[in-house]
Amino acid sequence: MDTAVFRAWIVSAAAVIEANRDHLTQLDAAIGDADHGVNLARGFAAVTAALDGPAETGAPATPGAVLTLTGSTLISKVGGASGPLYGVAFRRAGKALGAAETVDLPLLADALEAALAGVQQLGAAREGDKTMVDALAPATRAFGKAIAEGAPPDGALSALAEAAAAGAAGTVSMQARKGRASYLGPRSVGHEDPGAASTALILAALRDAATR
Amino acid sequence: MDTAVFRAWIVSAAAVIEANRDHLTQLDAAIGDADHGVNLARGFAAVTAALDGPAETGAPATPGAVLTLTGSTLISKVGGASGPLYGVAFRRAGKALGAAETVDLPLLADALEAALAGVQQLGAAREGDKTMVDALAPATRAFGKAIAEGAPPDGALSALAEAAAAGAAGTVSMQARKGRASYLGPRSVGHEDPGAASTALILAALRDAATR
Amino acid sequence: MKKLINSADTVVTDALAGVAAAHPGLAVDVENKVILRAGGPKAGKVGLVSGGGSGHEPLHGGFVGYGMLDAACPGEVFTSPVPDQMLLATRAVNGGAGVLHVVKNYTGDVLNFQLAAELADDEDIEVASVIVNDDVAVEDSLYTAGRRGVGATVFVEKIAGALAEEGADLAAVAAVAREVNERSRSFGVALSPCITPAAGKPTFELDDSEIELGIGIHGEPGRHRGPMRPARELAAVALDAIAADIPLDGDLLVMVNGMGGTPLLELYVMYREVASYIGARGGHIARNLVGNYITSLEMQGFSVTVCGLTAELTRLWDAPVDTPALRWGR
Amino acid sequence: MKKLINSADTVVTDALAGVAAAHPGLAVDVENKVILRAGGPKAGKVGLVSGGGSGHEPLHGGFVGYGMLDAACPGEVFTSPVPDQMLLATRAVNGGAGVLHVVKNYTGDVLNFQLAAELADDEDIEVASVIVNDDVAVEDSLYTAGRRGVGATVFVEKIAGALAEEGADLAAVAAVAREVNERSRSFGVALSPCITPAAGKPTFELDDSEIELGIGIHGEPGRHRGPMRPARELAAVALDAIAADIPLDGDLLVMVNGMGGTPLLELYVMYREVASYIGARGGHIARNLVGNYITSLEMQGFSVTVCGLTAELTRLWDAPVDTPALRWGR
Ligand SMILES: Nc1ncnc2c1ncn2[C@@H]1O[C@H](COP(=O)(O)OP(=O)(O)O)[C@@H](O)[C@H]1O
Ligand SMILES: Nc1ncnc2c1ncn2[C@@H]1O[C@H](COP(=O)(O)OP(=O)(O)O)[C@@H](O)[C@H]1O
Ligand SMILES: [Mg+2]
Ligand SMILES: [Mg+2]
Ligand SMILES: [Mg+2]
Ligand SMILES: [Mg+2]
Repeated sequence: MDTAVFRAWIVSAAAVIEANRDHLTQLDAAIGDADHGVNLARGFAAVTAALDGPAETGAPATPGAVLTLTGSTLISKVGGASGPLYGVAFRRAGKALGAAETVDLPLLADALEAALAGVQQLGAAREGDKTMVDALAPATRAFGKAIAEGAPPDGALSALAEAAAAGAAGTVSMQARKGRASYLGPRSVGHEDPGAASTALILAALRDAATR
Repeated sequence: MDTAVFRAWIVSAAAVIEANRDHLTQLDAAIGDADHGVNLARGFAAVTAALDGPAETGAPATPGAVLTLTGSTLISKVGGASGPLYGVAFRRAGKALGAAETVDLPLLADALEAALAGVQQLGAAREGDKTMVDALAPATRAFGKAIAEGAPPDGALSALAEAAAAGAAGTVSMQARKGRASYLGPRSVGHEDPGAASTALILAALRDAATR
Repeated sequence: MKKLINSADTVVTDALAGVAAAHPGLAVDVENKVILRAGGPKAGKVGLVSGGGSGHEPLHGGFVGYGMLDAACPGEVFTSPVPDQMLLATRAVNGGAGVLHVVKNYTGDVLNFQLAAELADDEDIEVASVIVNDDVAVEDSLYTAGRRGVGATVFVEKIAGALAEEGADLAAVAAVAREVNERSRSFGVALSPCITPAAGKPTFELDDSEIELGIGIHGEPGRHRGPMRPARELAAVALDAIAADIPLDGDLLVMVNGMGGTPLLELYVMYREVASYIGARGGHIARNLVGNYITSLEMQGFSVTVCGLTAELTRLWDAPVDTPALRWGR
Repeated sequence: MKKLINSADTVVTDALAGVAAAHPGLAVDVENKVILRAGGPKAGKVGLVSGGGSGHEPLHGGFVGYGMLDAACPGEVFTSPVPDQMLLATRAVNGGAGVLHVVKNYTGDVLNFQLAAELADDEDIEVASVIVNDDVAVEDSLYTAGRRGVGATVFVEKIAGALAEEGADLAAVAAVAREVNERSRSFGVALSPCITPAAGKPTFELDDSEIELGIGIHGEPGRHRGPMRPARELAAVALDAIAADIPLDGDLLVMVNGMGGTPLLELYVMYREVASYIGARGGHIARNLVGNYITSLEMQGFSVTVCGLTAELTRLWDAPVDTPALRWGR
């Protein structure tokens, strides 16, 4: 997967977030403060603009640079809890890719591991706390497992996206222990976590971009 | 008509106002500030209490004293536009009755004239301005006319009450030039004036008390 | 109706008990419904008394204190107080230099203050009255109740209060109060009705695309109903109406007032539009207020009040004031 | 949704332009969304920076000025600001004595301020942070996001700001800020939801007999839904919850805060009930605030915040303050 694939991923992630802006915001209205879709849409709009790069430096030249720029831009534009968390996730993933011109499955797996580690280090959420971790962690595991079993790219990427979607769906029955939803205590049960939902959307966009 | 009749009038006027409290307030909500029924009910409740008189002086002993006490109490308890206006009306009527032990139709007519004069002097409203004057003025005229034509008490009092009711109904088509309703300009047309409505109720109570 | 009250009948006296508990600088006669400065009348100082229906807080009780009012008489919600309250207040604040009644132009307020002034006169207390009538939504006419008194009341009470604090006589204090009123105009817009505790129902119904233009401060509908519009256009509607009556040039005192249920965030958006409208017409906003100063319970909406300043009026506006709702300089 | 705005996207920057126009004592960077005191940093004075989502006005921008904050960073409505804003503010207020970040305990605010502090550290600016977490509706636990920061933020900013104004060092200012937070507890009740401009829909639905108990300041539902009750009972619900956490005896600083859409008349009714509850339990309200200080847009409801005072904290509370929303002593 080359730089073009990673650009395509981020661009279609931005499109998917924009398309689901109100849906994500309504999920957040139920157990949060009704801004998750708005926050991410604002951030990813800035990312797509930034991807064409500042006049001086030009567009990012490597997959790693694409993700690092994505992360930095999200930190600067999103705010809220998800801004720093997604920002750190993309920045850590970008760093993990280093200067590689093309990315193979194992390297992508390392990047996802690094992203997950960054989110958990910053946010201290564990699986079951009803956060984006509940989509990102199982997705990362499933991707690693598929690779270990010798799955082809599209198979591994489908496993990634499906595990993320299943993980997001699984947050419905959880009681939140982290983030705003935790203030609702038992009342947080029965609603899908908005950040887990957006993570599933972003990883589905990765599968589509990489298997196109 | 003796002191007992005038007491009975005021007591039943209080009851009728209380019964129509919400109706009068809703009329006021449409073209005013939704307090006329509440104001008058508060005032007349205080009047009925006051009618038993302060321990020292005892209950008012003459028809004039009943009306003067009614007026003073309304001024002290009602507030708004209708408090001073009804207060002055009853006080002027009471003064007009002087120390008379019993009141005949001509003397009652004088009292009503005095009440009307007091309202117009204080409020400067003329007929057609969409105020209580549009009930009180025609009622006073009809009463005087009936007496001049030699009508018996119940006939004259019915003429009084009917003219008041007709006058109140007539305010529906008027554009207010006085009071809060005047702020609505043309939008005040199509609603009955709350003060005219309460005047009609109070004069109907007079008829009932005097012809019982 | 959901309100933070114990009962509709006791809302005014319960709130007065709260004012008494919260503000040691005030002396509140809860039973007779009079709010006074603690420490009694100041000998030789003109006393300032205002009053009107409750539901407009902080007006008037929130403006009792050094440099502003000496007493406020709150009536029931949206109902003018009674002469007994006004007489009590007038007696209590009379320091021998006479008393100014600041009266908003509503029939009820005017008539009750008039009866109170007659009673005070019987007691040889010198009383002057100023009628505030700044609302341009209502045209002034001899044959009607005339323009309503709204936002300018805040300006009149602050500036006349400052002059009285300096020891000016009753004629001078009344004169400056009238000058401020004459130089001031207001216009109000409602996005929602309000509910009086006693009525328990909204004073009118508005759908999600409609607003009331030219409202007063008693939850009444306005002169017209119209479609909702952006802040910039609403500012222009209000200021066009004001500019038709007074010039918007020179030094101005401008208040963007919330009706009670509108967030401060939106009032600042409105202030921005008001300021750019006035700036574009060569006016200079020398002093301003942005916030809830004269309200209609929980009504959503705003009003704009503009007063043409003179050097003297600016000086009096800047003079120290120390009340629950307006405080600076001490 | 009817709001006094030009568009949902520009509401925060439009309001900031209004703040800039209204308050000459402030220097507002509208583009970067930072509110500063005019006149730059005071050499040798600890700088105080706070920030958070917009929609809570007057918090925080209304508390920037002498004796309180040096800078505020408003985010989008109910969304914490970004590190870039906080870094700009931190640089701008650094007078060489370091900068205190006053952070309400929400994951977003905490994480963004944490990233900003790291960036400031790269620039060798000494930064300390105090996390405000006074909301007793949320139980505190290592494994959760912990208690929310609500009303105590106003107390922390006023008292720490006063000590900083006196020239205390960063450690001392941070210590008093933490002391105030530890001594303070709050509880909030909503009678209605609110509507964020971006969402355009109410954050929850409540019927005419229901209320939300244990709410925060972001329009979120509370811990429980319950039936509407009289003011006296609502005061008891809030204060029972607070009393379970801190003693209500001795000298207290008490705020009865409106959520934005509740009339001042009702807040005084609530204050009366709060004062009598505390009085009956032997507490003494030495200082108080009644009004809208930390809001959720147009939400109707109230919160109560109680802080146990010491002589030193009372002295710092009484120290002169000159901000748009809190002013006394000058
Ligand atoms: N401590 C945390 N660790 C991981 N994810 C978190 C944490 N706190 C919140 N989140 C995620 O952030 C999402 C909310 O994001 P957003 O609504 O944009 O921010 P905010 O809650 O500040 O309004 C939640 O749905 C959750 O998935
Ligand atoms: N100038 C006036 N002359 C005569 N009656 C008046 C005048 N102004 C108002 N009213 C009467 O008072 C009524 C309103 O009374 P009320 O609602 O109790 O007082 P307010 O208008 O102060 O709320 C009106 O319906 C009208 O009949
Ligand atoms: Mg959110
Ligand atoms: Mg009325
Ligand atoms: Mg009234
Ligand atoms: Mg948020």
